[in-house]
Amino acid sequence: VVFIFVFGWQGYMHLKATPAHAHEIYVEAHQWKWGFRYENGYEDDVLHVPVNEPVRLVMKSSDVLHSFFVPAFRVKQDVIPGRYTDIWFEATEAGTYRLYCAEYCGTDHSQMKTFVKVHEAGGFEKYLDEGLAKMMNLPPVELGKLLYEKKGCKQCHSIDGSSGKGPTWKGIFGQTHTMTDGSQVLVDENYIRESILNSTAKVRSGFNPIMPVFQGKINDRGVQGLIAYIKSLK
Amino acid sequence: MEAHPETNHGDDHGHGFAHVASVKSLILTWGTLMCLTGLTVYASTIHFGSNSMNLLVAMAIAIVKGTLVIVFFMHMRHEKPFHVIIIAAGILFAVLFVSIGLIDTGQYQDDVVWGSYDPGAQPTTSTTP
Amino acid sequence: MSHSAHEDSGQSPFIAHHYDNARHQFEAGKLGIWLFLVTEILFFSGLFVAYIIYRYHHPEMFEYANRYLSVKAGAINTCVLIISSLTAAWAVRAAQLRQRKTLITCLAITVVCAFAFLGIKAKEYAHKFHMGTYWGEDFDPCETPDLTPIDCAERHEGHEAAAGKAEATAAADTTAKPGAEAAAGTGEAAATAKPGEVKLPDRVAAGVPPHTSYFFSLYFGMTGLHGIHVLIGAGVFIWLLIRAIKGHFSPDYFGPVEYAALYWHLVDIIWIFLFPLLYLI
Amino acid sequence: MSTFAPGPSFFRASHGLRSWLFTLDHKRIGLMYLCGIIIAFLLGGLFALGIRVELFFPGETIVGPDTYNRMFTLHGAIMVFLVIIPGLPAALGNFILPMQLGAPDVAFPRINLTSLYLWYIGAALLLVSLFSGNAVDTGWTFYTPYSLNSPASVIPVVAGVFILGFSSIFTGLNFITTVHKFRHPKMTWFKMPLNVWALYATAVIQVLATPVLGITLLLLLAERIMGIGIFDPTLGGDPVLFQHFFWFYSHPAVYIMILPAMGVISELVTTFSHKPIFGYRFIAYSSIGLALLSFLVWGHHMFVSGQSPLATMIFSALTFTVAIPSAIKVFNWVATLYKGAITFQTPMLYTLAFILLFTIGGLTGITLGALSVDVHLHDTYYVVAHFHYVMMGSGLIAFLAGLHYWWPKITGRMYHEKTGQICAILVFIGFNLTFLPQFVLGARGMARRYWDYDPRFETLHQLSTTGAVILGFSLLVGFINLVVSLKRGRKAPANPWGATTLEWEAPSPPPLYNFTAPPELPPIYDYTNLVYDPDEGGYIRRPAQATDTSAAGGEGPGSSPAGEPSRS
Ligand code: HEA
Ligand code: HEA
Ligand code: HEC
Ligand code: CUA
Ligand SMILES: [Cu+2]
Repeated sequence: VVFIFVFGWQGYMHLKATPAHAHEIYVEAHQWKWGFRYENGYEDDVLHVPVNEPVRLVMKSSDVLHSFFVPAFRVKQDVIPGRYTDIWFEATEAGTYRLYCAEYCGTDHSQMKTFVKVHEAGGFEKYLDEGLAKMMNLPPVELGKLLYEKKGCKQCHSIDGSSGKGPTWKGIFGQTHTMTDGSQVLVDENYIRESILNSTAKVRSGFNPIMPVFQGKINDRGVQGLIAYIKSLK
Repeated sequence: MEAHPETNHGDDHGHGFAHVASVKSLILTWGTLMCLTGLTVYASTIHFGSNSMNLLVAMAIAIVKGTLVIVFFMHMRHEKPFHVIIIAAGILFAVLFVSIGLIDTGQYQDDVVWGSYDPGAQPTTSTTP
Repeated sequence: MSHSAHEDSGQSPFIAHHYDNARHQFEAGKLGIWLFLVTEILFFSGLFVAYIIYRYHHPEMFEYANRYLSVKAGAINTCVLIISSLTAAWAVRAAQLRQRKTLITCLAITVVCAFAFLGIKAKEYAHKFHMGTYWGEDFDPCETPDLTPIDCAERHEGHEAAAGKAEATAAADTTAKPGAEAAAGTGEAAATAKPGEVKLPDRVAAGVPPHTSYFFSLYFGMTGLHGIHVLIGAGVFIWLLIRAIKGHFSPDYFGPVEYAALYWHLVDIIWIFLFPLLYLI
Repeated sequence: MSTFAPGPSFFRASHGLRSWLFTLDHKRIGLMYLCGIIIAFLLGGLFALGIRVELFFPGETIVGPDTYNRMFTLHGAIMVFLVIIPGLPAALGNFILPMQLGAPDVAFPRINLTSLYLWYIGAALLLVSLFSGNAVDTGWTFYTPYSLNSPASVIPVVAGVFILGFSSIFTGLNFITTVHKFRHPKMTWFKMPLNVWALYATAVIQVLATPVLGITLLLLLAERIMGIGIFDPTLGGDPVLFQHFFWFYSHPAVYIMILPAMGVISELVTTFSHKPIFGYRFIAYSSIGLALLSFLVWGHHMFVSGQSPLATMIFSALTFTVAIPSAIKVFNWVATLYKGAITFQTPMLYTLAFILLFTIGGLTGITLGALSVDVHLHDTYYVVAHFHYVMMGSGLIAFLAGLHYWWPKITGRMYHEKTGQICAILVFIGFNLTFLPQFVLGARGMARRYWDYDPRFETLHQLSTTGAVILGFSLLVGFINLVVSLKRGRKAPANPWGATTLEWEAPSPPPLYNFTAPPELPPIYDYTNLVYDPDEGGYIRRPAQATDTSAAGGEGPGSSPAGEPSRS
């Protein structure tokens, strides 16, 4: 028994002792999506890491508990709102691995999964630089479309006119909507901006105030992109 | 007077099967408790060097008061040892609960973004959309 | 249960059939009540754990926030409880010695004290609510402990209602937001105050530490749970009082008085700890 | 041989609905628990089948993710709070404990009845959300902040569990007092049946741990209703603190489930080996040891929760210490079996299944206690398999063993032995088929509480579902067998198995108040004087020694006589 303990403990200490020169990746978990931001500022919903180099993940949740779990690497760490937790690992073989959420977090807990892409030597940096460049140079409508997919808007908002957890985006620009407090609001640039950054300020009647606050998570260019994208959905 | 071990504490004409507390001991206990209440209020107005010192003083007084109540009002002094063990066990487990909780939260407290936590806050500001 | 007497033994009629004798019943009950007290200790321990942990990590906030509470009210309540504890203990003695008058007096005083305690507590609560020192999210004080008025939602509400604005409620809603943000310590709190309003310093400017609401969560949690125990105790003592008047208790049968008194002492002890922890330091 | 209370059995002692609703008789109360618990178990099992069927194929098989989440939450909550925690102590324990002590009733019959009603109220609250169309979906652990954000009706469920907690506390309190104050005058601590020791240890945990569950849930309620912010991170609270609170209760709670099971098994092992128990004192002490150690290991559920490394390490080390008392028990049981004259009746088959399954469950628990292993296995099906091995495979199987063992005593009827045996074997097979594949699944990275899964896991899931169907079927037949025996079964003798504890000295079913005066105390776990009597269909005591004062009416020595017994 003592042996098992010591063995388990050593393995654990190894897990906790992060090497000094690890790449840092910032992880944000929310219902039910993973988001990763890299050192150069590029963001993606798939985790990209270099092979044979230690990677340190700094993780935070924006709503409930989640847990970062990659069975192939034998790593798991809960992600907690209001606090940073971290974990490190070093992938030893290039390839694509599955990444799950292991802490129950609501309806789509079982769908909260993505991949870890382990790049061959050199591929990682290249991918990041290219990704960033691409993102910076996208025209607004394209950028909006990208964010729609990557930031999780897609989970609640449709672009085909059907209502999900949130109202559809199709054709809303220019309409007038009734809010839960009875007031009428014209959907214009300002309203959309407010809805994105501080969604609960005005809640459309017939819907619950469940939309996350995106203040600080989407910058100005992003918001403009989204507005342009919503406008484009006729 | 019956010769039960619990009752041979000799005030009053004990009858039955439990210790009968004397009026004197009750009043004395009560008086002490009242004085200690005054003392702790007074103590909180003076500063003993540091706030934790004040905390310590107040807790020391509270513990003394609690003990007095247990020993005299609840006549723990004449209780069966087993009952004493039960209460001690209860307190022990409560302390255990506190201390391990404290050890743990103390360790990770640095990572906590304490307070009405703002979901927008990020370690570095977003540069990309 | 069995009210037909055990004539043969001349025992009190309240000895349940499955006990050998009065002593057996008393001791079983005593063991039971001690065990129950243990569960009570552990029950409260949860709150103490929360208190200790938050206090340990954020002492300054606690030191500040306790000044909101009235030491006088707390001290009076402490005395009230200690008096009632004395009478409870005395009641046990009286029951053991078949002093019926004393027993009834003691029980009556205990009940009165219990309600006095609750009355004072209710007044304190009412004051807190009035001041806006609620728990958690709703914490929104209108004054600092030194009575400096500060900006709070309630003022807005009053102000706007006076101005006859239509969206009074909506406005109150939005003004509550900056309050919440102040709690976040972002600093840019109630600067959104409506024009034409008397500018009061907001909470942060007035020096209320962030998350003072926490203290009040604990305050209401701990005193609330304690209050419920006092209320239950009061009920039990009323029941005892009625039975004492009916003359049910005797040196052979005073268990219920003893058990209730033990419970009551425990409630008292818990308050003895709560008082300094919340009011004094 | 002994002195029974005169008069008819406790079933017939009085009549009418009121005589049951307001009864203070521990046997009737135990029986009412038993009914409720078995119904709850079937309901929980039905949800389990729902879970398994849904997992037959990846993606949606019969229900969507929301319904799935509700099913496993209710399954977990029902099984834990309604079935396994009260199952052995409150239902069987209530019936058996006073009789094993030679007592007329528990110490506080009215509190006992209160516990029963609390159980029913708690159960009603727990289940009411089923009909509101908005059943809970938080998992049985109610982790914050999800339990605060979830749109489901968390409040009644948490309130229900809170009330169930009190039911459990009162039962514990009652049992401790009963053991202290109502033992047979000649029964010293080390002459108590091992089942009593186990129930006593359980009661200690119930009294010390359950209040913490109470306060935890109360705070959760306050949090949800009023937003006091202790556990809510958006208000500055600490969600990990909730986990500490929860597991401070819930780890000890798993020993509330297993200790009485171990007690039952200790009785059965010796009875069916017809051989004295090996290492009586070790088993007795290890029960108490487990009870105390159980308070020191709760953090092993939180290794990856963001708990500090220091606490993690301490908890891991302590977790291994609980293996020691468990190991002592297993070794002693096996030693008792060794060279015993074992008869393979239904209860014994369940007992053997228990020993095997508990060993597997316990050993996998140990692997989970090893830090680096748990990091990988935490919240996977490996854990699911572990706890089903110890809860279903050990706790519930022991409940079934006990139920079959005491059934003749409770009802006065023998069930069909062959059917019982076949069911026991099928349960064992079905169980292993259900949960063995889950160890593999977990090790391969199948996370728990997943409605959907990768196609590569499909075969193993299908095996597991098949097993569950076999298991469910054999359990159902097993219960039907018992129910049928009520009408069709042969009359049970006083001592059908040749057991030595006091309850078998009373007729089956026992009369109200069990014994008038304390019965004679047979030497415990001494089988030399028990012989099978074909006329009786059971065992009787051979009057071997001269000291064995003959039949009825022997006044219990020592204590004063009780009041008139049968008057109600
Ligand atoms: C009846 C209930 C029960 C019992 C008895 C146990 C018994 C044990 N459990 Fe289990 N456990 C649960 C119910 C139970 N557990 C539940 C419900 C969960 C999950 C909760 C949830 O998250 O939903 C859980 C989860 C759980 C975890 C957390 C896993 C995770 O979520 O990551 C761990 C980790 O340490 C653990 C460990 C143990 C250990 C060490 C024992 C020990 O007591 C076992 C001791 C027994 C033996 C060791 C076997 C007998 C001994 C021998 C044959 C001798 C030889 C062996 C040695 C010398 C080692 N359990
Ligand atoms: C005592 C505890 C106990 C018991 C006995 C069981 C019994 C079973 N459990 Fe349970 N289980 C838990 C406690 C228990 N479980 C807990 C605590 C969880 C965690 C929940 C959470 O994550 O929050 C869990 C989770 C859990 C999961 C994981 C869900 C997930 O993580 O996604 C699975 C999946 O296979 C499962 C399956 C089963 C099966 C097949 C049985 C079988 O053994 C059941 C067999 C019984 C029957 C099949 C009933 C027989 C009766 C009929 C068929 C007839 C019905 C008729 C009428 C009602 C008239 N359980
Ligand atoms: C968890 C679900 C959810 C997610 C994720 C989500 N929303 Fe919403 N959204 C809603 C709901 C519900 C409403 C309606 C209630 C309200 O106004 O707050 C809404 C309203 C809106 C509106 C106003 C629409 C109208 O017709 O009034 C806009 C614009 C909007 N969301 C943009 C976004 C953007 C951009 C994102 C992603 C970056 C996003 N939402 C992500 C749920 C969501
Ligand atoms: Cu996120 Cu589960
Ligand atoms: Cu555990």
